[in-house]
Amino acid sequence: MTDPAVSLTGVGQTRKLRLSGQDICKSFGPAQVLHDVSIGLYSGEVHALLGENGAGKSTLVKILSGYHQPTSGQLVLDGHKTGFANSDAGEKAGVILIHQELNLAEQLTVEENIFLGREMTRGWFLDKVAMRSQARSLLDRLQCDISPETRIRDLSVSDRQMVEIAKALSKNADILILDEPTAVLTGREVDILFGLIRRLRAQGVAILYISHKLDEIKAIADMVTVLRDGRHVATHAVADISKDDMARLMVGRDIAQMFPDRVADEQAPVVLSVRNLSVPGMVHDASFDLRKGEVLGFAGIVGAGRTALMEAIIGLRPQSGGTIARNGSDVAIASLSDAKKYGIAYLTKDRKGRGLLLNMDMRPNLTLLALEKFGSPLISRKAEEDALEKAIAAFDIRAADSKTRVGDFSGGNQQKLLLAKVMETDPDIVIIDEPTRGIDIGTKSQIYHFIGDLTAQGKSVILLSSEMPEMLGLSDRIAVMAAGRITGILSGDDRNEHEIMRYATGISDKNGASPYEPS
Amino acid sequence: ADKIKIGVSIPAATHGWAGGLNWHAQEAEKDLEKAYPNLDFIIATAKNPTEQANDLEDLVSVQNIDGLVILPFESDPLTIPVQQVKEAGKFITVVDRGLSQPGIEDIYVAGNNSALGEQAGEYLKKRLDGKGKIVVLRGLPTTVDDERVEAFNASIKDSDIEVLDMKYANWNRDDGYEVMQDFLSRFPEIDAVWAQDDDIALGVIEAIKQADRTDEMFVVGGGGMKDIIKRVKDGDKLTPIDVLYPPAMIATAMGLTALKFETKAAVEGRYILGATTVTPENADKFYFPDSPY
Amino acid sequence: MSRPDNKALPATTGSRVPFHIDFKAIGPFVALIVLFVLGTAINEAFLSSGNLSNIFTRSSFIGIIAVGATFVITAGGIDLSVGSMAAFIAGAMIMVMNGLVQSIGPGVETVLIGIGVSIVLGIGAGAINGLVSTRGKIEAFIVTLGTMGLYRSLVTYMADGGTLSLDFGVRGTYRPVYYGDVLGIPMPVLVFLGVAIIGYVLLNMTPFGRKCFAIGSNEQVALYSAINVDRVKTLTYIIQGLCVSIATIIYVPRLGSASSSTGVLWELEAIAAVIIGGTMLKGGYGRIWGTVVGALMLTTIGNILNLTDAISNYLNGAVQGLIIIVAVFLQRGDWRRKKN
Amino acid sequence: MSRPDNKALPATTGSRVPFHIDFKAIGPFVALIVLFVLGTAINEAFLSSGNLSNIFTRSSFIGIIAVGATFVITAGGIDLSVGSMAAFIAGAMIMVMNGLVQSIGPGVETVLIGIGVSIVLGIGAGAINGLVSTRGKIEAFIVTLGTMGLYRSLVTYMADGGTLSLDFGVRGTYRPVYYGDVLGIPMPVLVFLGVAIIGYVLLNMTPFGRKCFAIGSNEQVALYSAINVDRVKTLTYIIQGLCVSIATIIYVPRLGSASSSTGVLWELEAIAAVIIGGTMLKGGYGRIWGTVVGALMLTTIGNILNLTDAISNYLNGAVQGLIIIVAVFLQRGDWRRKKN
Ligand SMILES: Nc1ncnc2c1ncn2[C@@H]1O[C@H](COP(=O)(O)OP(=O)(O)OP(=O)(O)O)[C@@H](O)[C@H]1O
Ligand SMILES: Nc1ncnc2c1ncn2[C@@H]1O[C@H](COP(=O)(O)OP(=O)(O)OP(=O)(O)O)[C@@H](O)[C@H]1O
Ligand SMILES: [Mg+2]
Ligand SMILES: [Mg+2]
Repeated sequence: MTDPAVSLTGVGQTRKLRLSGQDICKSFGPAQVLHDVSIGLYSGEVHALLGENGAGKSTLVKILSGYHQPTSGQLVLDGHKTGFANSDAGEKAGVILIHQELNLAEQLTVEENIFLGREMTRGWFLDKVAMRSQARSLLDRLQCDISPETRIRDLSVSDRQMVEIAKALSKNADILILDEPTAVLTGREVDILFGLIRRLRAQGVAILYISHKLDEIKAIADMVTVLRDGRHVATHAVADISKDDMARLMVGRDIAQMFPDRVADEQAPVVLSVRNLSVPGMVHDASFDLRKGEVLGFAGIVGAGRTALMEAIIGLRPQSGGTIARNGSDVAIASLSDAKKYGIAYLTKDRKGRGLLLNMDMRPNLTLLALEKFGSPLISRKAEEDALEKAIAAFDIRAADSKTRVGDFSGGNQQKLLLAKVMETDPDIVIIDEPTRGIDIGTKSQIYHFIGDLTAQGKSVILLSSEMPEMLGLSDRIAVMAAGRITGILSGDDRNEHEIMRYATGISDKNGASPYEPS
Repeated sequence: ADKIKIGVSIPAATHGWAGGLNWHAQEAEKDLEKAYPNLDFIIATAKNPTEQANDLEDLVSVQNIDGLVILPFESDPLTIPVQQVKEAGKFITVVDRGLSQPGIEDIYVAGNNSALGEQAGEYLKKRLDGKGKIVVLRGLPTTVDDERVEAFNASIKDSDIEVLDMKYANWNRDDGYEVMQDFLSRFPEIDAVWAQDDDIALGVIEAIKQADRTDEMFVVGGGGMKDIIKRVKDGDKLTPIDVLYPPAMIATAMGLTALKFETKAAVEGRYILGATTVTPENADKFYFPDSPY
Repeated sequence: MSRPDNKALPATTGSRVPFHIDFKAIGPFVALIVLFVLGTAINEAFLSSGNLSNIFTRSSFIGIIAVGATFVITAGGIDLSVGSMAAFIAGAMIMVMNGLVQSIGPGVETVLIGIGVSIVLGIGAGAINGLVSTRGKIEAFIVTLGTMGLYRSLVTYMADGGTLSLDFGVRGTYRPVYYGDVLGIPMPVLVFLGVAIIGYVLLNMTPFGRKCFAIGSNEQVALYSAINVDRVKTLTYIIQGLCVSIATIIYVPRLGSASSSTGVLWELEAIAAVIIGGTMLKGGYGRIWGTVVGALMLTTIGNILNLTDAISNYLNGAVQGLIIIVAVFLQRGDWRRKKN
Repeated sequence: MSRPDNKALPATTGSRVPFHIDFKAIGPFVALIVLFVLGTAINEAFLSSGNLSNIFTRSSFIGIIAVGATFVITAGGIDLSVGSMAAFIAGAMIMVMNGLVQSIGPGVETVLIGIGVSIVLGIGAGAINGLVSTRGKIEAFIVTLGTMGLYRSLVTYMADGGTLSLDFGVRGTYRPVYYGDVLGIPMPVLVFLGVAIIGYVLLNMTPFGRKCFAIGSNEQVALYSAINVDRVKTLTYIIQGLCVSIATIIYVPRLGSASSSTGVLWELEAIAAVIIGGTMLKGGYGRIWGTVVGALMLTTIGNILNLTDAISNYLNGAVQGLIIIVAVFLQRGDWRRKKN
C-alpha cells in the first residue's frame, strides 16, 4: 500500500496534508469490511470517495471521524498519530461527518437539532433567540426557506438533509466529510451545496465527498479514491480520469449500456386510469392513464405532490373525489391491502422511516409485504429463506451475513432490499419513488434493466424520480406536476428537460390556465 | 328544613372484612334514613390514609356535615385530620381503631384487636393441651395486625406451643392459599393454623385439603365471615371455632350517632365490643346468609 | 436483475458460527436455574415434587396472562387492566353458574356455560381495550388504566363489596379443572403449557406474529407494508383478554370465589414476567419462552421466601426486588461483555 | 432538477396559519375546565374557596412527584418506585426528627435537619435508580420495580410492621409547612407552583431539558450529538428523587406518620398525570404544564365523586376510569379531525 502523503502530488503540492488514514482495517464480528485502506485529505482540496454499494465507504469515513474504531491501522492528524475515542473527539479536532443516513431527532425542531448537544446559552438558560437567528442564517446560506421551528418529522427528506448540512456548517469544520449528501437532494439544492463546498475549499477546508453520481465528482472533486470490496483500488487526480474509467475501477468491469432498449406499445390497453383524484391540501384533480408495458414518469419539483398522489392511489392517504379504474373497471382502494389485491405495489422513498424495519434482519423485512405468500397459517421458514436467497442473487444484495440488522447495511443495500421487498408481491403495476437513491452506478444500470424486464413482461411502471437522466432514459411518457396539479403529460419529442421544466414550474399548463399567470 | 348530614368515612371494600364493613354501612344508612327522615348519611370510602384525609376535608367543606363517623384506616395519620373536623365543630364518632390523641372523639365504638388475638391463643392452648406446632398467617403489616399478633403471642407464651413460622398473607385468600401451600411443603408436622382473618383462613383450608392433610390439623380464623361461621355451625372438624370481629360495628356506631342527633340524649362515651368466640353451639346467632361477608 | 459474476463474491449470507450459544435466549433459563439452586440450598423441601408442582401450578395464572401481555407489549402496547379484568370475569362466571344451578343443576353443562361466559367476556373486554385505544387514538396506558378501574368497580358492585362464592355443588364438578392432573401433571400446568405453545407458534411462526413485531418496531413501516395496524393491535388486546379468560377459568375452581381483592397487581406481575423474559417494553421484540420463565421466576422467588424464616417478613419485598434486579442483570449478560 | 425561480412558488413548507390555536397544548386546560363545570353543576359548594383550596393543596403531592416523572418519561425512562420511595423517606424523616427531640428539642432545627435528610435520601434514591439502570443496562421498569419493593420493605421494617408517628411537639413546629399559607395561598400550592415553574424552565429553557427530549426521541442521535446519555438519564432519576423528597416534606406534616401503606399506587397516579398532560409514554416529548393540569384533573375527579352520593361507592373506580378516558379523548382533539 502506498503512502498517500507521499504519492499525492500534482494538485496537492502547495496544500497541507491534514488527516490521513493508514492501512485501516475494520471487521464487524467475523466479517472484514475494510482491508488496509489508506487515504489522505488535504486542506483546500475536495477528495471524492467512490465505490460500489457496500464497498466500505461509509465505514471508512466513520472511522476517520471517530464514530467507529478501526480494527487496525492508524489515523494521522497534521502529522501526529491520533485516534478519536468517539465522534466527540473527532469533532473537537475539527472533523465533521454528515452521515449517509439522517441523524436527527424527529420530535425536535430544526433549530433544536442543529444545536443539539452544543446549545448556546446565556447563563444557565438557552439562548433561543440567538440559536434561532443563527439557525436562520445557516439555512439562509443554504437558501433553504424552512422555519427553524418546524419539527423534523414534518419535513421532507430533502429538507432534512439540508438541516443536516446546516448542522455540520454550524460546527465550523476544518475537515468536512459528506457521505452521499446529494442522494436525496434536488438539483437546485445540489447547486447550492456545490457553491458552498467551493467556498469552503477556498477557505482551506479539507473535504471528503462520497457520491455515486460521477457527474458530480467530475464537477466538484480534485482527487478521487476508489474502493472495491473494502480494498483501495486507486487514487487519481480527477482531471486525469474519465467517468468511464471511474466506473470501471469501481465495478471491476465495463458498464454495459446504462438504459435498456425498449419500445412501448402506444396502443396497449390502459391498465390503470385515474380521474379527477384529489388529496385535500396536496393534490388537485389529477387524471392520467397508465398503459400495459409502459413506464410513466412523474416529474416535478419537490413538494409538487407526486408522492401524495401515489399514496392516495394506493390507499394510504384519504382521497377526496375522483375515481380509479383497473383494466377499465372502477375499483375502490381504501388501504394498501386493497392496492395489493389489485396488483399495485409502491416503493417508498423513505427507506429508513417507512420502508424497512431497521432492527431486524433481512428475512422478515423481505417478506413483510407479501407474508401470506409464505404460507398460512404458518409461515414457511424454508420458503422465506428460498425467497431471500433468490432476492440476494437477483438484486445483488451484499451483507456481511444474513443475521446483520438491516440498519447496519450500507445505504445502497438497504435500497436494494426494499426493492426486493416490494417485488415479492409480484405486482402488475409498480410505483417506484426514487428507486436509485444511493445506488452505485453498476447496480443502477441493473435496476434500469430490471425495470425494462418488467415492462417486457407486460407490467407497468410509474416512476417518480428527481434524476433527470433516469426520467428521460426510462420513461415512455412523462407526467409533470406543479403545486398539486398535473400540468401536462409529455410524450415523444416533448420529453426533454426544457419542456419538463416549463411544466414543472407552471409556465406551461395543458390543463387550463397556469396558476401562476395573472388571469 | 335542611337535613342533618352525617358523614361516614370508611376504608374501601378492598378485602373481605372491609367489604362487610361497606355492606353494613350501606344497610345502616338505608335503615337509619328511613327511621329518621331528617337524617342524611353520606358514605365516603378511601383506599389509603391520604385519601381518607381528603374525604374528611370534602365532607366538611362541600358536604357541610354535622357529624362524622369514621373508621380510621390507621390511627396515627388520621389523628390530625379528625382533630380538624372536630375543630370545625362537628360531632365525632370513632370506630374500631382509636386515635393517637385522647379526647378528640365524642363517641368511641372500639373494636378489640387484642382480644381477637388473645381468644385465638387461648383456644389453641386449650385445644392442644398447651403443646404443639402451629403456623400463623398474618394480615398486612399494620397496627391492627400487630395488636392481634402481640396479644396472641402473649397468650401462648406460657405454653409449649411452638410457632413454626409467621408469614404475611395480606388479608387475601389467594395469598393465604399460597403461603399455606408453602408451609405444608416445609413442615411435615403441623397441629394447628392461626389465620388472622377469615379470608386467609378460606385459602388455608383449600391448601390443606389439596395436600390431603385435613385430619392432621385445624384452623382458627378471625372476623366472622359467613362461610366460616357456616362451617363452624356445621361442625366442620377443620374449623372448630371462629373469633368474631364483626364489621357490623359500623352500624352500631352509626346508630349511636343518629341517636345523639335525634334524641339529644347523652350518648357520649366508649362502647367496647368484645371478640366473641363462635362455637357450633352459638354459631346460629352470628350467621347472616344475606351479608356479603 | 441478473448478475453473472455474482457467484464470484464470497458467500456473505447463511454463514453461521457453529456451536454459537445465544446467551440472550438462554439467559432467563440460566437465571431460573440459579434460583432453583438457591431454593434447594435454603430448604431441601424446595425440590420435593409437591413443592415443584405448587410452583408450576401457581405460575400458571400469571404465566397465561403474561403470554397475552407478550403480544400486547411486542406490538408496542400495554394493558394495565388484566388484574381487574380477571376479577370481573371470575365474578361474572360465578354469578352465572350460581344462577344456573337452580335451573339446570350443578352439572358439567353449568360449568361449560360458565366457561363460555368467561371466554365471551374476555374477548369482549380485550376488544374494548383495543378498539377504544386504536379508534379513539388514546394512549393504551390511559385506556387500560380506565378499564382497570371499571372492572374493579364492577366486581365490587357485583359482590356487594364482599365475596362472590361459587355454589358448593358446582365447585365439586368444576374442581378437577384446577386440582386434577394428567399423568401427574397438574391441569393448570398443562393449560399453561398449551397456551405457551400456541402463543409461541402464533408469535413466531404466523403472519400475525410477524405483524406484531413489525408494528412494535416501526408503525410507519408496518403501515407501508399493507398491515392493518389498528386491526392487529386490537387483536393483541383480544388475545390478552382471551388469556385472562383462560387464566380465570382455571383460577375459579381453586378457591371458588371472587372479590374486589382478586387479581390485585396481577398486571404488574404479568408485565414484570414479560420484561424479565426479555421482551422489550417499547415493543418490537417479544419472546414467549422468556415470558414463561419470567413467570416461573417470580413465583419461585415468592416460594423461596416462604421456605425460610431467615429473612424478616418485613423485608420480603426488598429481597424480592433485589433478586429480580440481580436475575435480570445476570440474564442480560452485559456483565460478560466487560471481560472481552 | 435545478430551478432558479423557485421563489415564485408558494412556499410549501414552514407556512404558518396566523392565529392558529394549538389544540394539543390547550387540550388539558379545556378538559380541566369541563371538569370544573361538571363539579359546579353537581354541587355548588364545588366552587367554594375552601373546596378549591383543598383541590389545589391535594394535587400538590402527586403534582410535584409528577413533575419529576415528566423528566424521566420525556427522556424515555420510567420510575415505578416513587410511591414507596415517598413512604421510605417519610419514615426516615420521622425517625430522625423523633430521635432529635431528645437532644435538641422539637424546634425548627429538628425540622430543618429532617428536611435535609429527606433531600439527601431523595437524591440518593434517584441516583440509585438512575445508575443501576444506566450502568447495569437493566430496563428502568425492572430496576424501579425492584427498588419499589425495596423501599416498601424498608419502611415496613423501620415501622416494625406498624406506623411511625411524628413526635407531637415536632408536629406543632412543622405544621405550618402544610397548613400555613401566604396571602391566602396554601403552602403546598406555593411549593407545587415553584416546583412546576422550575421544572418548566429546566425542561424547556436549558440545555439539560433539550437533552432529555433528544434522548427520549432518539438515543442514537443523542449519542452522536456528544450527549452523555447515561449522565442525563441518571439526572432525570435524581430530579425525580428530589421531587419525591419535596412532596414528602410537605406530606409529613399533614398526617404526621408513615407506614407500609403510605404512598401506595402513587406511581400509577403520577404516571397517569404525566400522560394525561400530553407527555408521550415512549419519550421524546414532555410538557410540564400538561402534567400540572393532569394532576389537578385526577384530584378533581376524586373530589367530584365526593360531592354526591348519587353513585354507589363501589362504582367510584368505574366513574373515575370513564372520566379519565373521556377527558383524554376530548383533550387529544382527534375527534375534531373527523369533521374536516
Ligand atoms: N455496524 C455494522 N455491523 C455489521 N456490518 C456492518 C456494520 N456497518 C457496516 N457493515 C457492513 O459493512 C459493509 C460496508 O458498508 P458501508 O456502509 O461502509 O458501505 P458503503 O460503501 O457506504 O455502501 P453504500 O454505497 O451502499 O452506502 C456492508 O457489508 C455492511 O453491511
Ligand atoms: N407535515 C407533514 N406531515 C406528514 N407527512 C408529510 C408532511 N410533509 C410531507 N409529508 C409526506 O412526506 C412524503 C414526502 O413529502 P414530499 O414533500 O417529498 O412529497 P410530495 O409533497 O408528494 O412531493 P413530491 O412531488 O416531491 O413527491 C409525502 O408522503 C408527504 O405527503
Ligand atoms: Mg454508505
Ligand atoms: Mg344518604
